[in-house]
Amino acid sequence: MVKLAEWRGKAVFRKYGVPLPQGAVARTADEAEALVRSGAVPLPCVVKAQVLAGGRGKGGAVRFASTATEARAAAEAILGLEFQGERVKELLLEEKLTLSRELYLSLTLDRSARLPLIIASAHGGVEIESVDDHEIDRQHVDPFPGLTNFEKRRVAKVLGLTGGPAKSLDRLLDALWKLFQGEDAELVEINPLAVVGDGLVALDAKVIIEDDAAFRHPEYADIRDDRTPLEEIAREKDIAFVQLDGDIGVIANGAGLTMATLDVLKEFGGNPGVFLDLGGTDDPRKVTEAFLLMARAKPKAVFLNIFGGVTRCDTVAKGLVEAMRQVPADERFPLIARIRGNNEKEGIEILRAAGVTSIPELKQSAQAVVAAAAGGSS
Amino acid sequence: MVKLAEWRGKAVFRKYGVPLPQGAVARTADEAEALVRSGAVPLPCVVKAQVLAGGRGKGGAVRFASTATEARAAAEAILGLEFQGERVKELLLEEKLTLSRELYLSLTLDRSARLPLIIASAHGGVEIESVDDHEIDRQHVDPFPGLTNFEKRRVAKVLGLTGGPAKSLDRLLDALWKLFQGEDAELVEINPLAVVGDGLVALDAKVIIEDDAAFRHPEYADIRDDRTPLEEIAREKDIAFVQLDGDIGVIANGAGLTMATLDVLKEFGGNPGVFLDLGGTDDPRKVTEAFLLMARAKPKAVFLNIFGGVTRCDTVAKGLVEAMRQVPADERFPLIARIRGNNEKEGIEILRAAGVTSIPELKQSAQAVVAAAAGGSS
Amino acid sequence: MSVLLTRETRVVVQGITGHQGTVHSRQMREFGTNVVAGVTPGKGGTTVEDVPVFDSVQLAVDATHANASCIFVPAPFAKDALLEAVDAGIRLVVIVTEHIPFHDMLVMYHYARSHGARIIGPNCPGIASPGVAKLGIIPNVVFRPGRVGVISRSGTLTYEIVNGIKEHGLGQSTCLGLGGDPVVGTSFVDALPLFQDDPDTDLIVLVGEIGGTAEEDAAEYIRTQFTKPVVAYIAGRSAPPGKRMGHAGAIITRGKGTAETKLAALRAAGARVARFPYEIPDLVAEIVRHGGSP
Amino acid sequence: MSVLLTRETRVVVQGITGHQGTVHSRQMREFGTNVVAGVTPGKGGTTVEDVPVFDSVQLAVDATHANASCIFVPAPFAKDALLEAVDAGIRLVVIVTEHIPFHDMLVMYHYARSHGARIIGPNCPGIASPGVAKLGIIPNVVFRPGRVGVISRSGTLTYEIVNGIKEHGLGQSTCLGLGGDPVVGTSFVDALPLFQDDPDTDLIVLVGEIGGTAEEDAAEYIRTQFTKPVVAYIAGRSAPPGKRMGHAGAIITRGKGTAETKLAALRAAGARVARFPYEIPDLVAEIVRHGGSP
Repeated sequence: MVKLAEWRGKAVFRKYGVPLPQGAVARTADEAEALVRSGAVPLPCVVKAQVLAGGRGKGGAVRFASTATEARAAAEAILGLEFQGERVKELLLEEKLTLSRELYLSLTLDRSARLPLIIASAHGGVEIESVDDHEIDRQHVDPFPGLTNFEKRRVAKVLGLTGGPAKSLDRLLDALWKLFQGEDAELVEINPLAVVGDGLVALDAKVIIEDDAAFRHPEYADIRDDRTPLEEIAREKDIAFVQLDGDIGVIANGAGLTMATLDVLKEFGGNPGVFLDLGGTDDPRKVTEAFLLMARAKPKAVFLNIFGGVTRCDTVAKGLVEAMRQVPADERFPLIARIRGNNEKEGIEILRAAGVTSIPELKQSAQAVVAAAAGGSS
Repeated sequence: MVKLAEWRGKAVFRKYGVPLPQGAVARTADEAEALVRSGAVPLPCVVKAQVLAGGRGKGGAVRFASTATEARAAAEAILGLEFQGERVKELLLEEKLTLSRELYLSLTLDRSARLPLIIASAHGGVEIESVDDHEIDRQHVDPFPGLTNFEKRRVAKVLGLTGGPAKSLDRLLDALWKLFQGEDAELVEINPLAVVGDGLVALDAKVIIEDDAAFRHPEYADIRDDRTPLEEIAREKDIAFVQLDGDIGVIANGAGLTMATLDVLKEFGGNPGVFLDLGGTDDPRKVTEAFLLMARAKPKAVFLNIFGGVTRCDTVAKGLVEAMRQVPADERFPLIARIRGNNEKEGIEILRAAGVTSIPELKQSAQAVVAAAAGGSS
Repeated sequence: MSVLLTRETRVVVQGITGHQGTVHSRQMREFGTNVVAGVTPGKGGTTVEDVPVFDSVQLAVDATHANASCIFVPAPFAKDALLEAVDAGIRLVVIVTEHIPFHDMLVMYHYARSHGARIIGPNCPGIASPGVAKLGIIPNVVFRPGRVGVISRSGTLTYEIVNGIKEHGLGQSTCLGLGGDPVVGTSFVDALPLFQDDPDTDLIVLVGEIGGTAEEDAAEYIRTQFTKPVVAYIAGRSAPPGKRMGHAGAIITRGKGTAETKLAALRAAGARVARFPYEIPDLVAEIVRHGGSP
Repeated sequence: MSVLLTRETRVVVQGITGHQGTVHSRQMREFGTNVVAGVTPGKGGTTVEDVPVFDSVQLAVDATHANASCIFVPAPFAKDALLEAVDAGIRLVVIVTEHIPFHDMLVMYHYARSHGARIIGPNCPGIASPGVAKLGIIPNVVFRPGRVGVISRSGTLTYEIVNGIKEHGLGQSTCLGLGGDPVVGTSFVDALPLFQDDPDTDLIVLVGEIGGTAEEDAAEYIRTQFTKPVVAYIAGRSAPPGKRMGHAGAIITRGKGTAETKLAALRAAGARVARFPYEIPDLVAEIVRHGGSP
């Protein structure tokens, strides 16, 4: 998924006609001050860190300014702060509006119902998880015929809107629905959605775009989210790769098998740190690449757990042996393999020839990996 | 329904990106010549009468010109011609393209299936009715999910298109589908659709817009079609009014009852000429207006056949009596009434007081009307 | 028994606060219909002649367990009204509203169909079963309980014909006015099986019009699957080709859907054909005299 | 009998001329599946290992009376392929293709549903009944005819588990791999009734994953309506919250859909819970030893 930073989300909002405060992006304190002096951002204004992590407000990364000098000071205070490992590099400066109410509104997918879902609450401006369930309205939208007027009337009622703000909501909901479909969004969230005078304004914007729709949206291709550098390389090579704190590397095929392997390793005291899902690949070159990527994560031991269905065990084995040749001696690590299924015998033979033993049982092989990571030999 | 003249249809085509010959509209021979001289219409060109009636080509209303002088001559020859009562007031001048094939393509409603229907034939440029049925492909399009790629591939195959023209068709079909829905069209027809070089060009355009969608399309409100002046007045007053050649006027309520009344009058040798359907109106003022409209059509006798359901008989009777007062003495006509149903007795009483007899049986009342039109007294 | 309606049918009237909605809600109740709620957005909490009005169909259904709807809202809002009714779980909707764009009706029809809901109409008189209930606007006075089923594409002509049956001393099981718009929720072919399965209907009167092919389709169904006697009448035998007669259903297009093709198909399917409306009661009475055999 | 497939199922493979399509068509046939046609637009008239290829599903259905489809076409074209299959009258479609945008799947799912068609997948192994037929990509070698039903959201893990059952000397009636995408055509709750009604299935193995609420929904169904014994396994018990594990189905969101909530619900519904994949065959064997009572 591609999570858009607030300013990017608001750029998408603007494209669909969602009403926004006047604002602009700054990357230095100089830029921030200049935006105010030039009038691009009216005063008083708010200066907001552009990070994907939550808790900006409490973390001092949202500040107010009444003068250009104050805006500069706010920018200086915020730039460089770190939130859950994410450093603040961009700021959004926006006019500070006088609002009468803060609402919550989002559009996402309800998997169980296989329908888009509008979530609305009159209690906005706080984490939606903290709002009482009976204060939150959930309403499905059918892709055919799309968002209807009766659904929009219901949202207006839930939010307690009439008159001008209700009319503004009507247009806003149409815009969000078009955005949700047109941008292949997984989530469109406005919190708070503010009542300002006789209309509505989106004070925040949270937009998540679905990865699988990337072929329709080259415009999001260059957006980095919270991936580590190695995860980023994996993504470019189309390898599912997740990096955490543990020391055991896991190469498996299929999300379910990868997770099951994790469960077993944990059970025997292991601490998995890198998960690499080969998926249904059949290409020895890709296996080699995946393995080299794993080497760069410097695991203490690696567990290769493959069940060959579409994937052929001998192909995977070939790729693995090739990779082992390429890994520098000082970066080598203990490797425990378990390969089963399609062309199992051929695969085991290839591994054996390269000095790697395949243990057929999941339990025993997992125990061997944990022992290896703890300092035993491979 | 609003039938658009070719040039108007093509203006709509242009809005949706349907490829067209370069052209422009002229209302005088001077204008026609100027369009060619200015280069707005490239040479050689075709000069076409803008009438809704068919048979333009055979009627000498489509001519070719290789020079501005020829274009002027063609315009002079065509302007003022009459087709089924419709005088040529507008000309469309267009570049004459070199085409390799003529195809037929239309999009309309299949009432039985309750689905839009694409009709396609490789045999274009002639009346589609004259094409063998097995040479015509019919394919439904479901509003959900809308026109699909596999449907477009089928049309391409039917039309025998590959390569550039197939790509052109792909975009063209998307455009027609959007037009069909976006303009509330009853019919979008291109005949011929020409293969010109590596693409397609719509040489003709037939677009019919649905009346009932007028509230969404104020842009078509001023377009007159083939209504008579009285029909036009009726339309403005929202009265269903049809004028033909006969001499008996019929005022009834509901299309079915109006038609049944016609059937009975014909059976007894009558020649109905003006049909006026009050619909479900309950408003004596509207009845009066309808009656005065009828008077202007100068019928030899009028048959008022009302079955009061939603409509109340006494209301209709009141409107009628008021209208009779307003009709000048020399425009009066014999009136035979048959009013049944809701508040029947009160209605009959009102009519009797005004000197009009209500005959309860349809057969007898129809016979009386025919006799009256033939010269008998009312 | 009867077709579609029962004495338990609980009706919500959408657009009840408008003139037509109010008048016909009253007449439906006078006919014995259980009108339990009305809906007009923004008028929730009020009443119309003691019928509670709600802001939405969902609220009306939640409060009154309404299971059928009759729609009177103006054409530009009719699509939304129908979608709202079906979304709220209503599975039988009569749409009286006229002049609904057919592009809207296409969406309405397919949405209803995919949710298992039936639409009667639009632009239709609705359905009435004397002694049971009525959904729509057919005048109460034309009815008398009996065993003749009536299916019609017309409006006023239906009243005329139903009234004729009554004046002949016969009565109706159910009268179903389908409407003559380009896209209708229920066609002859959809309606015939309901009457086939209704033990209270001995024979049916089918009232068609020129235009479209609904009558030809009906004839095919009657020929192959309908076992009860049919009396048929087609209005517009003498109508001029290509002229509008009040609504789009009455256009003759391309030599199809003429009175001749329709009458020939119905005759071939074994229907007795009335040439004029006033012949219908006699044909019906004759069938009844002969014990209802076709 | 078996679930969804019979020996008479006639399969069209959409995307048969691609690498995956060709390989798996061969394996389906080796499994005993009646693969009657392939479809690749523009390649009509050719053959793939003696299977005739057509330009459209309609042409394939007209010529071969295919009544089920297996889709291998790339994600950008999968929506069109599904719509084409359903439009041509196919009522069972397995979609192997991965990475289909869920907005496309919403359209596909609701279109199929409104036309009475069932989708398995997308991004799924498909369905296999040993001795009957196979639609999809589950390796042939893991099967052995028997009376254990398997329903799974996973891919490779399913093969592992089915293989484990075989190596334990037991066999499968039908294995159904649903796929773990955000929008699936058939969920646990949709699949369970099929196994409930299948006389050849004595018990089922349910393989779930963290993320979503499909397992909780399944537990509710099992508790109230499913009468056969259930062995359940949930993968991802130790997965870190909020990290993607290969596909969107494996995201833990907002404290819902955790392994704990799923396992608790399944236990409360009477299912035997395996903590690791290798425990499943033992639990199954134990139930079989005790005569299949839950």
